[in-house]
Amino acid sequence: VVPSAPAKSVPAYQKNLHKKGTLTVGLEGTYSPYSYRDKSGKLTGFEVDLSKAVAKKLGLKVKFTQTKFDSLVAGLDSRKYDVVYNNMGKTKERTKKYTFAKPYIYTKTVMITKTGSDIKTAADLKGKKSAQSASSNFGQAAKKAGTNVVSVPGFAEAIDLVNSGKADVTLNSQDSWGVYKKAHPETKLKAKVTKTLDNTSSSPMLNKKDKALAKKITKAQKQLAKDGTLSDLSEKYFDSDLTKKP
Amino acid sequence: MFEFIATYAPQLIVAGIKYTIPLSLVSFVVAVVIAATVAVLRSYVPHATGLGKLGWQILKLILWFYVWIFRSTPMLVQLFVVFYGLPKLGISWLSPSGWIAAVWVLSLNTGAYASEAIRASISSIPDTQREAAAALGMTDRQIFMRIILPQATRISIPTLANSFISLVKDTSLASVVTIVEMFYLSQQLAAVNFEPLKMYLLVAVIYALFVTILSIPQRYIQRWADRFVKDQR
Amino acid sequence: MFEFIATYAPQLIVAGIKYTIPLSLVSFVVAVVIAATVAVLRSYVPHATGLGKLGWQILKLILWFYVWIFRSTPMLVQLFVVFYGLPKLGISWLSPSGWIAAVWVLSLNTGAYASEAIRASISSIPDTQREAAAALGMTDRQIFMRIILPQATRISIPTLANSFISLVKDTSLASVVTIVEMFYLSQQLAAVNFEPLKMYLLVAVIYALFVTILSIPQRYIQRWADRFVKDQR
Amino acid sequence: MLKLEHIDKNYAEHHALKDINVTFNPQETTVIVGPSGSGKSTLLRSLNLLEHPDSGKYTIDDRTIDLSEPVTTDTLLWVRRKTGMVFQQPRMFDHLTIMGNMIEAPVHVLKQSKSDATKHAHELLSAVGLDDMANRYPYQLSGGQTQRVAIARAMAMAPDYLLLDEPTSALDPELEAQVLRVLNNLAQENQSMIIVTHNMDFARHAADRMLFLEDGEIDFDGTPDEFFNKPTARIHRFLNAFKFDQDEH
Amino acid sequence: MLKLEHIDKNYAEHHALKDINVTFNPQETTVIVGPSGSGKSTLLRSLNLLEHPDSGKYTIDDRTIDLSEPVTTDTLLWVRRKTGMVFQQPRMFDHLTIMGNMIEAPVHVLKQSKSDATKHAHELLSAVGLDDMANRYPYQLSGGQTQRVAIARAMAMAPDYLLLDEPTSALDPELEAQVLRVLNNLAQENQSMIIVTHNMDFARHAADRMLFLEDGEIDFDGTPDEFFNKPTARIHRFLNAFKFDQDEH
Ligand SMILES: Nc1ncnc2c1ncn2[C@@H]1O[C@H](COP(=O)(O)OP(=O)(O)OP(=O)(O)O)[C@@H](O)[C@H]1O
Ligand SMILES: Nc1ncnc2c1ncn2[C@@H]1O[C@H](COP(=O)(O)OP(=O)(O)OP(=O)(O)O)[C@@H](O)[C@H]1O
Ligand SMILES: [Mg+2]
Ligand SMILES: [Mg+2]
Repeated sequence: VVPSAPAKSVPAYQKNLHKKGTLTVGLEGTYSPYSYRDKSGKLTGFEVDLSKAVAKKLGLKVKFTQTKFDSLVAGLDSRKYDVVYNNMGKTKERTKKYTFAKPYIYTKTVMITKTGSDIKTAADLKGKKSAQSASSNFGQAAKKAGTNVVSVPGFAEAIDLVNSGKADVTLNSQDSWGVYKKAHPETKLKAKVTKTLDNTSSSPMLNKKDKALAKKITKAQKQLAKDGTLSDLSEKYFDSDLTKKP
Repeated sequence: MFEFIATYAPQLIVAGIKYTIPLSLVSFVVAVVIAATVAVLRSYVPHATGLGKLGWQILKLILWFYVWIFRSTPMLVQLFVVFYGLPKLGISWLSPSGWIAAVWVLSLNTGAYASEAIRASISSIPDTQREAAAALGMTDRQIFMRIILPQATRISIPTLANSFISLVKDTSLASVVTIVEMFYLSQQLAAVNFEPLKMYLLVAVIYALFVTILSIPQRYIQRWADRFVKDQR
Repeated sequence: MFEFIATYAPQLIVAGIKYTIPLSLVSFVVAVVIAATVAVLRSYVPHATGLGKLGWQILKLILWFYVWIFRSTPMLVQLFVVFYGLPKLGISWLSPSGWIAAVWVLSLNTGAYASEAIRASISSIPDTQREAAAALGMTDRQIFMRIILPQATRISIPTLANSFISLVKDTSLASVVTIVEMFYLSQQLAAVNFEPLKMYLLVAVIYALFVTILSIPQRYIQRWADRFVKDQR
Repeated sequence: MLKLEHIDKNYAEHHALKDINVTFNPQETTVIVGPSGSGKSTLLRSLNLLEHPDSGKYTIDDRTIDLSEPVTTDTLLWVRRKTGMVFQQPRMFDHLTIMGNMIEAPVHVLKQSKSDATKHAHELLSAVGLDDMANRYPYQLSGGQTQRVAIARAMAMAPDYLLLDEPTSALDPELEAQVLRVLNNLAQENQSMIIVTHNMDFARHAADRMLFLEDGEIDFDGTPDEFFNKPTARIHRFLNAFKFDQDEH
Repeated sequence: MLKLEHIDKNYAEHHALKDINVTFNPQETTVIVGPSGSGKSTLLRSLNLLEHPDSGKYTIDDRTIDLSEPVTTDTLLWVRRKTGMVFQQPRMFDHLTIMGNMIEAPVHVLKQSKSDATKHAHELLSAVGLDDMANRYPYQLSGGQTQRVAIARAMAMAPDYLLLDEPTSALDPELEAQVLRVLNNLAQENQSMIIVTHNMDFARHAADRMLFLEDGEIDFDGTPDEFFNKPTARIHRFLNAFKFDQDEH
């Protein structure tokens, strides 16, 4: 049970909520295993469960709003949702415009190629064709590494292009690869962890003004880390604990 | 294959019935009303002087601007501005929900295109029809509503059907205003099963189904509208 | 604000000139050719018997199917199928590059819609014109090409302009076949600077600019096409 | 009374009416004749303000309209209510049945009840011999049938002045006589009519007064008796073109 | 020779032609008269195969077409080349100038050179008094001017059989005489013509042979002399409708 606020006066961090008494969470729902739909069409995933747990700690109901990446960003500004749990990496530019709570997951980047590809290290990426989507950090990373970026809507399409030889490589997170590999054990693709690209972390992203709420969320996540919920969720969705800072 | 369809088709169809179809139908009705009004007003050659004339000129300028802005910018941006932009400027009554924002934008956008199609059909009615009605003392309004429009309707049915069909598919943009309609749902599902091609094919079949069913009335309306035209053997 | 524009507008405009404009223009030309051909063939009431009649029936069925399939499914899916799907079935000559796949799909899709618009304009030409030409011994082909189409063209200009404007914006879908055209570029940029609203507004302004410039010929073509019509005061 | 003063009308390529001055009296049937292209239709259309002359004055009853200025909508509607027009080329509303064509304006302009209008329409259609075609669409009529409906439709509006542009050109002699009878009955009820025709038999039987138009100018304005029995040389030639012409052969 | 045997034509609402049997001889001018709605236009349109009769046989020269079967495109084009048509309501190609209207078919059907066709068109337009209007668009012509262009346009094709549906209905007596002269000149060159008219003067001067159509049937088929001077009771009434009618008053 939560040490909830007195019935009458609403605590400061709840004042700006999109919907009273509810934590409205924005996410894409297209990023397995972070947030996605299971076969029955139910919204699920690591970030879904995590935000549910966070809301519970805050004494709030939870509501999910699903929309596209650009909308997630714009929607925070116009307060269509209170927090975005969507694999958002904290960068210098972004912190200027948004508030980030503490990271909840740390992942490694992998280079996915056909078996027998001559891409062994990040240095080999130069001049190669990589399939990436705009809304990911990996697109930027791939560009920095000197690849010719072929744009695709999502990870699935990127895989498709590598498979068909229309692209040489795609960069993505190790865990996304894990999910794919699990679903397609017979795949002829392989992945190589690459150190030279930044390791990435994901944090809840909030409206610039919601510092108080961000702090509360950080605190809630800490509690969840302490009581083991966070690790359990990670094990459930990734088969490994990615919630500890490496 | 069969399992794939059995798993996903029902969810997609439900999303279609919940969002795609009502969004299309509501927006289309609003769009046609807007389009007909705009087309008639823009086709109208007013017979006014002085202040009345100025008023007409301003109205026509506004209508021109409306058609121009909605046709020349991407609908995605229009949705974005109405849903995320206007509230920032304090105008949030226009988009209290994604649903309403979507209806607004879909109607206004489709209305802008359809108004040009209706305008074309109006211009296809020979001027002799207008003159015959004018000679009988009918007001400009009556001439338009009772003589020109009914005949122009016949001509504009195929192009309005175009607008409607486009609209059905444009509803997929509603995902940017937080509506998980059929198409976005298919993308979400594809992200997990890594079968975007199959998924898209499935959703395309469902769209085709919807479009085909919703287009059935067209042939009857067309047949009715052609009643006064000699059979084209 | 000024800095924002100075930073991003040039890149976007370059992308627009490199992809959006050539894609639109090329696809539109192909689409109009397809649309006119399909519209004429579908409007035509053949005067054939026996095998010739059967041939016509099959041709008409194929044309109907073409229009149906391209209108009733989302263009995104069409692009997907041509670019990702067909190669899997071993048909890769259709889409050796994203560019060519995009031109194919944009043309065929726009052509399907435009054919219906042209068909409507053909049906607006009174049958008396056809009869007058037939009585002079003109072949069906001559009647269509020399009498009906020139008059129908006048009527179809506004709706073809609609098609063209839609097409300009539909080129944004080319991003799914790996073309980083203007709109996708703006999304990529927004993914970094986290200013999607501003970014979209900027790209909308550039679209509006393109569309407006590219639509200038329309008014001259329309004036020319109206030469044989009594002035609408 | 319809009075035109100093009426001028220029088309881009043609000076169609040249300083026309003429008064049409009420309760009189004026017949206008003249060569093809002389401006007869343009004159009739100007009376209905379907054509706006470039300059001149137009007086209807006691209201004068200065045509060098734009005409207000009210004036326009008033003029159109006063004058009814039958066009040279019949213009049915293609989307309405014959009955629909007949009652459209009576119901929506004169605000007659639909049943009254329908009743009256049946009478008029009977008068021109077409009552059994009330439910057809215009495309289902022959040339002469269409023309008769056009006449009946204009009469249904009971305008003060009925303007008829070659109302019997598509009619055989029997029907022409029948239509003439209908019109003459109207004339006896003091209906004012202005009729353009090129059928001299018809003109002779219908006219209280004759106008001869040539090249945009009024060349003759007088009684039918004068016109037919004491014609000027020009009019004599016009009337007897057939005879002269065939004689030459 | 054009020969119709047992021709029947039903519209949805009307039996327009009833078992028509008639032969039109070459080098003869046949004039068809009859009441409005009797089927004159339908008959003429059938000769040009613009209307497809439900049954019967149609012989042109030595080729016989069975009308109860579909007609092939070749036959259709051949019939249309043999027969030229002037419609009751003039049908200009609105998008072409008068000259464009004149040379369209000669150039594209007869494959004449453009300059030959233009030269010939100027001659024909002069014959109907319209040479100065060659560059106008149809909407800029008066009713009578349009009708004359339609006649000239049909003549430009020099068909074996010229079918004219009320070719002078919009023309004043002078022009009517002029057109008659032009047509009679053609007749002297052994042009075959079939003319529908309701102008009895015109008929008398043009006809080698008269047909009277009533209610879809041919009631009279004979010489003009018989028709006008020894008419049956019915035809007498038809011809003198005007006189009778006015006498009654
Ligand atoms: N829109 C126009 N542009 C140019 N000239 C025109 C236009 N309309 C009519 N005219 C010309 O004006 C003149 C008068 O036309 P109008 O129709 O009044 O003649 P009309 O006396 O009724 O002849 P008709 O007996 O042949 O019907 C004609 O010479 C015609 O060519
Ligand atoms: N599409 C149609 N549907 C039904 N009836 C028609 C149709 N077309 C013509 N008719 C009828 O067929 C009959 C013959 O028409 P047609 O045009 O041949 O007459 P017409 O002798 O030329 O008359 P007019 O002298 O009035 O031109 C008319 O009674 C007409 O109402
Ligand atoms: Mg006239
Ligand atoms: Mg007729």
